[in-house]
Amino acid sequence: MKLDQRPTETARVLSDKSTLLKLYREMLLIRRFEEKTAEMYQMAKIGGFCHLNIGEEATIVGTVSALRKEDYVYSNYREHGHAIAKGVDAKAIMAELFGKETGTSHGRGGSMHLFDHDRRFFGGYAIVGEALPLACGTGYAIRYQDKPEVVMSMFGDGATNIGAFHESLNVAKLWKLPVVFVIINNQYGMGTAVSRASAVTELWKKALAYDMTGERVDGMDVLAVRQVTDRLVAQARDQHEPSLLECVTYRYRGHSMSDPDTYRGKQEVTEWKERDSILKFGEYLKRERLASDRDLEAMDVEVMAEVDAAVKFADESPEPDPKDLFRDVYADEAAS
Amino acid sequence: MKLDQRPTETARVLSDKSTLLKLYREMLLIRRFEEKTAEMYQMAKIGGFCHLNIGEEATIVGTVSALRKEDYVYSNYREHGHAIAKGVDAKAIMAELFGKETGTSHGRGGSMHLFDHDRRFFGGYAIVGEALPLACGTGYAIRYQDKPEVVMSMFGDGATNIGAFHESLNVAKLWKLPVVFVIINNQYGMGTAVSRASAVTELWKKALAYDMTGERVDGMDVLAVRQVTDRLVAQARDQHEPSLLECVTYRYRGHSMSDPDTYRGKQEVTEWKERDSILKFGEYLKRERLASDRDLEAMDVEVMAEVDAAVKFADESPEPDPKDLFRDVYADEAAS
Amino acid sequence: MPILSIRDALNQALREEMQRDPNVFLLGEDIGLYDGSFKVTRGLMKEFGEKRVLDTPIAEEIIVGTAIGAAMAGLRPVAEMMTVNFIMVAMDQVVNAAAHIRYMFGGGIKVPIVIRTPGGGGHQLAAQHSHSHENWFAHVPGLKVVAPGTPADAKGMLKSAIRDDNPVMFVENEGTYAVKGEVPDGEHLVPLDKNEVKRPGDDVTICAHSRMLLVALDAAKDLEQLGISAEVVDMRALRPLDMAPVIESVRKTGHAITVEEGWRSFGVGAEIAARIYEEAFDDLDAPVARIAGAEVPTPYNKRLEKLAFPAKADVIVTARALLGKN
Amino acid sequence: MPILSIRDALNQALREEMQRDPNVFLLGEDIGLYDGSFKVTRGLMKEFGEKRVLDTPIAEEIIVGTAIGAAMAGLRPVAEMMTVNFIMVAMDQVVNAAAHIRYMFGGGIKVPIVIRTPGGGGHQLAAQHSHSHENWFAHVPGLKVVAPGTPADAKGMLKSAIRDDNPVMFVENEGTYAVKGEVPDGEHLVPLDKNEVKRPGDDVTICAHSRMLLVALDAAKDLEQLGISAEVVDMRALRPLDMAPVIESVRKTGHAITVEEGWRSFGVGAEIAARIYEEAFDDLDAPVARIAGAEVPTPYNKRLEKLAFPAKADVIVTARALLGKN
Ligand SMILES: Cc1ncc(C[n+]2csc(CCOP(=O)(O)OP(=O)(O)O)c2C)c(N)n1
Ligand SMILES: Cc1ncc(C[n+]2csc(CCOP(=O)(O)OP(=O)(O)O)c2C)c(N)n1
Ligand SMILES: [Mg+2]
Ligand SMILES: [Mg+2]
Repeated sequence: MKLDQRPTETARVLSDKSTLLKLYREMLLIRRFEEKTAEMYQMAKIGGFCHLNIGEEATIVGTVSALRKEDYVYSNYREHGHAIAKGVDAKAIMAELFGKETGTSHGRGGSMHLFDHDRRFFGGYAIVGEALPLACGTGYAIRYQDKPEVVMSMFGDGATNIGAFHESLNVAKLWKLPVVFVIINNQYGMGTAVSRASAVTELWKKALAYDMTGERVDGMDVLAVRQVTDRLVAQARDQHEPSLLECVTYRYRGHSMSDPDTYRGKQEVTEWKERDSILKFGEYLKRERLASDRDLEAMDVEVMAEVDAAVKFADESPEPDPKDLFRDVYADEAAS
Repeated sequence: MKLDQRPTETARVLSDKSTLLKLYREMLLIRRFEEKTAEMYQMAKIGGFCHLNIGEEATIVGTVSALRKEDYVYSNYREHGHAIAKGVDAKAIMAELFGKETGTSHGRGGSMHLFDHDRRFFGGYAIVGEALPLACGTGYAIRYQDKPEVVMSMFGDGATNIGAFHESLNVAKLWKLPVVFVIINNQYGMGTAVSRASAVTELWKKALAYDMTGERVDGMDVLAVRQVTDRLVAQARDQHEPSLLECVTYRYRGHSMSDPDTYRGKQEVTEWKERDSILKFGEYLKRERLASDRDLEAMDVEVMAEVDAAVKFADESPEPDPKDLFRDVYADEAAS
Repeated sequence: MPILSIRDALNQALREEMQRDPNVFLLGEDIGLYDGSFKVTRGLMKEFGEKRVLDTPIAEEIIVGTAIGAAMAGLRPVAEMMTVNFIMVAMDQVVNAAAHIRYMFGGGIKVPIVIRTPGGGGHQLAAQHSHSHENWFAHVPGLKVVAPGTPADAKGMLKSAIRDDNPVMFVENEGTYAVKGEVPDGEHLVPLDKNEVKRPGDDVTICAHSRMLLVALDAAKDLEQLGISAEVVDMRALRPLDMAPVIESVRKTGHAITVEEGWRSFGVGAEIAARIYEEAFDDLDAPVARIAGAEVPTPYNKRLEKLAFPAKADVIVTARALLGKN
Repeated sequence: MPILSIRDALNQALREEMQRDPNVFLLGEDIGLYDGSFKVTRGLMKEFGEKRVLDTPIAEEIIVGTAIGAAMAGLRPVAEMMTVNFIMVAMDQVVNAAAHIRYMFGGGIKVPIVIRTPGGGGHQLAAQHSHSHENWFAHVPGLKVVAPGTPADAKGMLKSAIRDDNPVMFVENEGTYAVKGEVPDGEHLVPLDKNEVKRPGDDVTICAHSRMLLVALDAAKDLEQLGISAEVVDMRALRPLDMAPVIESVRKTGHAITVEEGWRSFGVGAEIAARIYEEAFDDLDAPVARIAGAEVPTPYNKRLEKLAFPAKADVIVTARALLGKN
C-alpha cells in the first residue's frame, strides 16, 4: 500500500498542532523519566538490570503513538518509554522500578517486566526474541475474534539474529496476522555492533525472506517514523498484512546502567547526540511557529514535575507484603 | 560468481562418459537400496521410523557427487541415500538399519542416525534443523585450520521454517563459512505442503535475508543439479562464500513407512513419477549414445546384487552384545 | 460404560471441550489435514475448520509462543508438541514465558494453555525420539504437570486441563495410545492435583505414572500369585505433587517402590522417595527402591532398547527383594 | 599461594589452556570486544585474536551448535552462555545433540566441548534471569556436570573440563565471581568426578555446591559456636555424582542436610537424599533435610527475593532442628 492512498490520518497528525505538541511532550517525558531513573538507580532506589531509552524517543513515540488504545504492544527489557508511550501511568512505572506493591507488576517484575492489562501494554520480556511469538499469538486471537486491532512487537537489532524472529515473521505473513514488527536499531546489541552480528546491516531486508513489507526509517525523526508507522498499522488493521519496520536510532547511554561503554568511540556518540530527536523536533516546532522557546520550557517544567511526582509516589508506596511471596504463582491460589 | 567463469570441472563432468555412468549407477543404487529397505521394513527386519529417498535420487547424487572425499556432509533422518552418495558402504548402512553391531553406528542409531567418520558423513539427525548449526561449526573449524574443505548441509523444505535455519545462515555469511546449504524441497513436511508452512514458496529466496547466494534448480535433473552445485562448492571452497541451494523434487512414498499418505492427490504423485530422474537420465544416456538399454540393465543387475549382498551381510551380522549397553555414553568408559 | 482407547478418549475430550467453549482451539504440526502424528486429533479439522484446528510450520517456539499470546488475549489454546523430544527447542517459551508470565507481571494476566505431548520409548526410535522429561517440567513453579495412564483419566484430566487457568503440561505416552478401558460419557472431570490408589494392597506401595502405571498394575497381578499384595498409586498429578495417598499407603505397607520410564538420576523417583522419607521416615522398613530407565541415550537395537526401559519383571524382582522374598 | 577471585581464576584457566593447546577456542556473546558480560574472558581477545575468541550474534542455538560442529572436526571449543537462563533456547543442542551424538553414532565420534554458564539469583534480576538448572543437566546421560564453589576448584575444574573428551556443563554462579581464595599457579587440575569434604565435622553432614557451598561453610562456622560440628561436603561433581564422601560422612554423623539455590521439587537435593537413603539408610537418625529455593519465579522486589533464596540462617535453624537443639 502506498502512502498517498491513505493521506488523511497521517496528514492530519503531521499538521495538527496539538498532536504535534503531544508527541513532543511524550518524547520529553520519556527523556526526563529515564534521566531520573538513572539518578534513582545510582541512589540504589532501583536494583537489578536497568536499560534506558535515552536517544530512542523519536522511534518510540513515532511508532507507539500510531496505535489505538485497544491495540497491543509487546516489548523487551528496554521498555520504560514504550510503556509511557502506550499510556501507562509514569507513577506506576516508577513504583515498579522501586519494587513497590503499587507498581505495574506489584514489584514482582521490576525494570524488565512492566505490564498493564488495561493499556494493553502486554509486557517487557528479558529473553531476547521471546516476545515475538507471543505477539503472533495475540495477532491470531485478534483474527480469531474478528476484531479491528493491531499488535506492535518491539525489539532490538540484536534480536533479529535469533531463531524466534524468523519463526515469527514467517507465520505472521503466512497466517496474515495484524502485527507490526518494529526493529529499534540502536546500532548495538550490548557491545556488539550490527555489522559484527548480522549478515545484512540493512535490517529491513530480512523482510524479503517472508515476502513481507519491509521499511527503513530515520528513527531520530519522529514525524518520519509516525508517517511510515501510520501506513503499516493501517495495512495491518485493514488488510491483515504484517510488516517489518527498521527504525535507525541510537542509545546514548551504555547497554544497561552497569555497562562501562568502552566498545564505541566518543566521537560516534557525540555525532548522534548532535542529531538528538527532541532537539531537532523542538527546532521544527519553533520554525513552524507551533511553539516558542518559552512554551517548550514550560512543558519541560511540567514534565519534570510529573516525573518528580512519580518518584514521590514510588517512594511513599508500600513494599509487597512478605507473606505474599507465593501469590500469583498460579491463577488459583490453592495450587501455590 | 557466474558459471562460465569455472567451466572446466563442470564441463568435464557433464561430458565424461564414465562420470555420467557413475552418476547413473549411484542414483540406481539409492533407488534399489531404498526399495529393498521398504521390503525389509515390511518384514520387520528394520524397526523404528524409516524415511525413504525414492524420488529424490537426482538431487542427492547431483549435490553430493560434487564433493571431495575430505568434504563433510551433515544430513537429517532421511539420509540413507545421502550416505550412499558420500561413499558409505551399503553393507554397513543396511546393517545399521538391521540394528547390527557391524552397522555404521553399531546398531545404536538405526535409520535416522547413520554416521561414517572416515567418509566424513557426519550423521543423520532426527530433530528438524538441528544439524545446521553443527555444519556451521565444522565450517568454522575448516577456516580455523585453514583447510580447503567444504561442508554440505542437507535438509528439507519444512526445516527452512525453524529458528536454527535462520541462525545458521546468518553466521555462515557473517563468518564466511564454506558451507553449502541444500534444501531438498520435496513439496511436503510430513503432510504439510510448502505453501501451508512457508510464507515464501520459492525457498531459495530465504537467502535474500542474509545477502547470500541463493539458487533454485530442477531437482529431478541430475546434471542441472550437479552443474549448479559444482559452482557453489567452488565458491565455498575458494572464496568461503556460503550459499543456499533449493532443489525442487518429490518423494514418491509417504513421509515414513507408517504414513498413510492421504494428504495429496494420486494424480500429483503420478505426474512427478512421469518425470522420474532415473528414467529421464537413462533416456539421456541412450540418446547421447553413452549407454545402451543392455548396459543399463546390466548395471541394474549389478546394483541389485550389491543390495542383496548388503542384506545378506546385515542378516548374518551379530547383534550388539547386551553387556555393551553403556558403551560410548562417555568417551572415557570409566564415566559410564 | 463405553470402552475407548486413550487415543480416542483424548480425541473425545478435545471435541467436547471445543463444542463447549468457542475459545478453545488446537494448534500444532500436522494435527489437522494429517489428523495428527499419532491421530489424537483425528477428524477435528473437518469438524471445526482450519481456524480452530491450526496446522503450523515446524517451529516449536512459534507453537508454544502463539498459544501463550493467544491465551493472553482471551483464548484457550491446546498446543500439541508432536513428541516431548521436540519441546527442547521451545523450552524457553515453556519455562521462561508460559510458567513465569503471571508471576512476573504481578498477577496481571493469566496463561490458560495446555501443551499436550507424548514422551516415552520402546519403538526403536533411538536417542532423539524416546525420552521422557516430566521431571523437568514438574520442577518449574507456575506449571501444572499431569501424566495420566488410563483412558478415563486421559479424558477427565484433559478436560480439566483445558478449563484450568494455568499453563498445564499434559504428558502422554506413545506406548499407551492404543490402551483401552472404560471411559464415562460426557462431563467427566478428573482433578489435576489428586493422585489415586489404582489397586489396593498391603505389603508394598508401588508409585508409577503414565505407561509405567500399566506396568506396575500388571506386575501387581503377578505379585499376588507370588504371595505379595502390592498397592499401586497412580502418580498422575506430578505438579502439584499429591503425596497424600502415597504416605497413607506407606504407613500401611512400610515399603515403597517408584517406577518411571525416564532416567533415574535427578528423576521423578528421587522426589517421590525424598518426600516419603520426609513424611513417613519411621514407617519405612527399608529404603525406597527406585526403578527407572537405564542412563543411556536410548539405543536403536531392539534388544538393547529393551534393556533400557523398566519392565514388569523389574518390578517383580524389586518387590520380592525389598520384602526379602527372593 | 596467589589469592584470586573466581572470576580471575576462571580467566587464568582459560588463558593457560589456550596457551597450551591451539585447538582450544572460545565463543559466545560479547566475550571478546566487550570482555564478557561478567568479565570472565577479560583481555583474551586482545591476547589471542578474533579467531580464537569469537563474538557471536545473540543466537544460542548457534553458539552451542557451532561448538559441537567444531569439536566434531577436531577443535576444543569453550562456549559461554551469558547466563543459564538463556540456554533454554538452546536446550535441544545441549541435550539431543551434544549429550547424545557420541552414543547414537555408536562411539564413532567424540564431542569435547565445555559450556560455561552462570546461574543463580540474588541481584534483583527477577523471573527470567535468576534461576538454576543444574539438576536438569545432571539428569542427562552423556553430559558431565560440575559446579565448583571456590577459586581453586574453579580453575582446576575448568582446566580439567577443557581437557575432557566429553561435553561438560560448567556451572558458575553470578554471586560468586568476586569471591576470593588461594589458587595454585600453573598446572592445577581438579578431577570432574570427585566430591570433597571442605570442612570436617562430626554431628551433621551438609551437602552443597556452588554459591550454597559458601553459605554452608559460613553456617558451619556459626554452628561451631552453637556447639554443633558440621561436616561440609562440596557437591561440585554433579554428574557423575560422587556420593562416596557423603556416605562416609553420614555413616559418622547420622544426619544430613542438602542445600541448593534452585527450586526444591525435583531438584538436586532430592537425588542426593534418595542416594543417602539407598546407601546409608541404617546410619541415618533422622530424615535428610532439604534446603532449597522457594518455589516461585524469582521476584524482583529485594525483600521478597531474599525470602526466595536459602541463607545462612536457614542452614543454622535446620541443623539445630535436625539435631534436636532448638
Ligand atoms: C536469549 C538471550 N540471550 C542473551 C541475552 C542477554 N542480552 C540481554 S540484552 C542483549 C542485547 C540485545 O540487543 P538488542 O536486541 O539490539 O537490543 P538493545 O539492548 O540494543 O535495545 C543481550 C545479549 C538475553 N537476554 N537473552
Ligand atoms: C524440531 C522437530 N519438530 C518436529 C519433528 C517431527 N518431524 C520429523 S520429520 C518432519 C517433517 C520434516 O519435513 P522436511 O523438512 O520437509 O523434510 P522431509 O521429511 O520432507 O525430507 C517432522 C515434522 C522433528 N523431528 N523435529
Ligand atoms: Mg540494539
Ligand atoms: Mg519435505
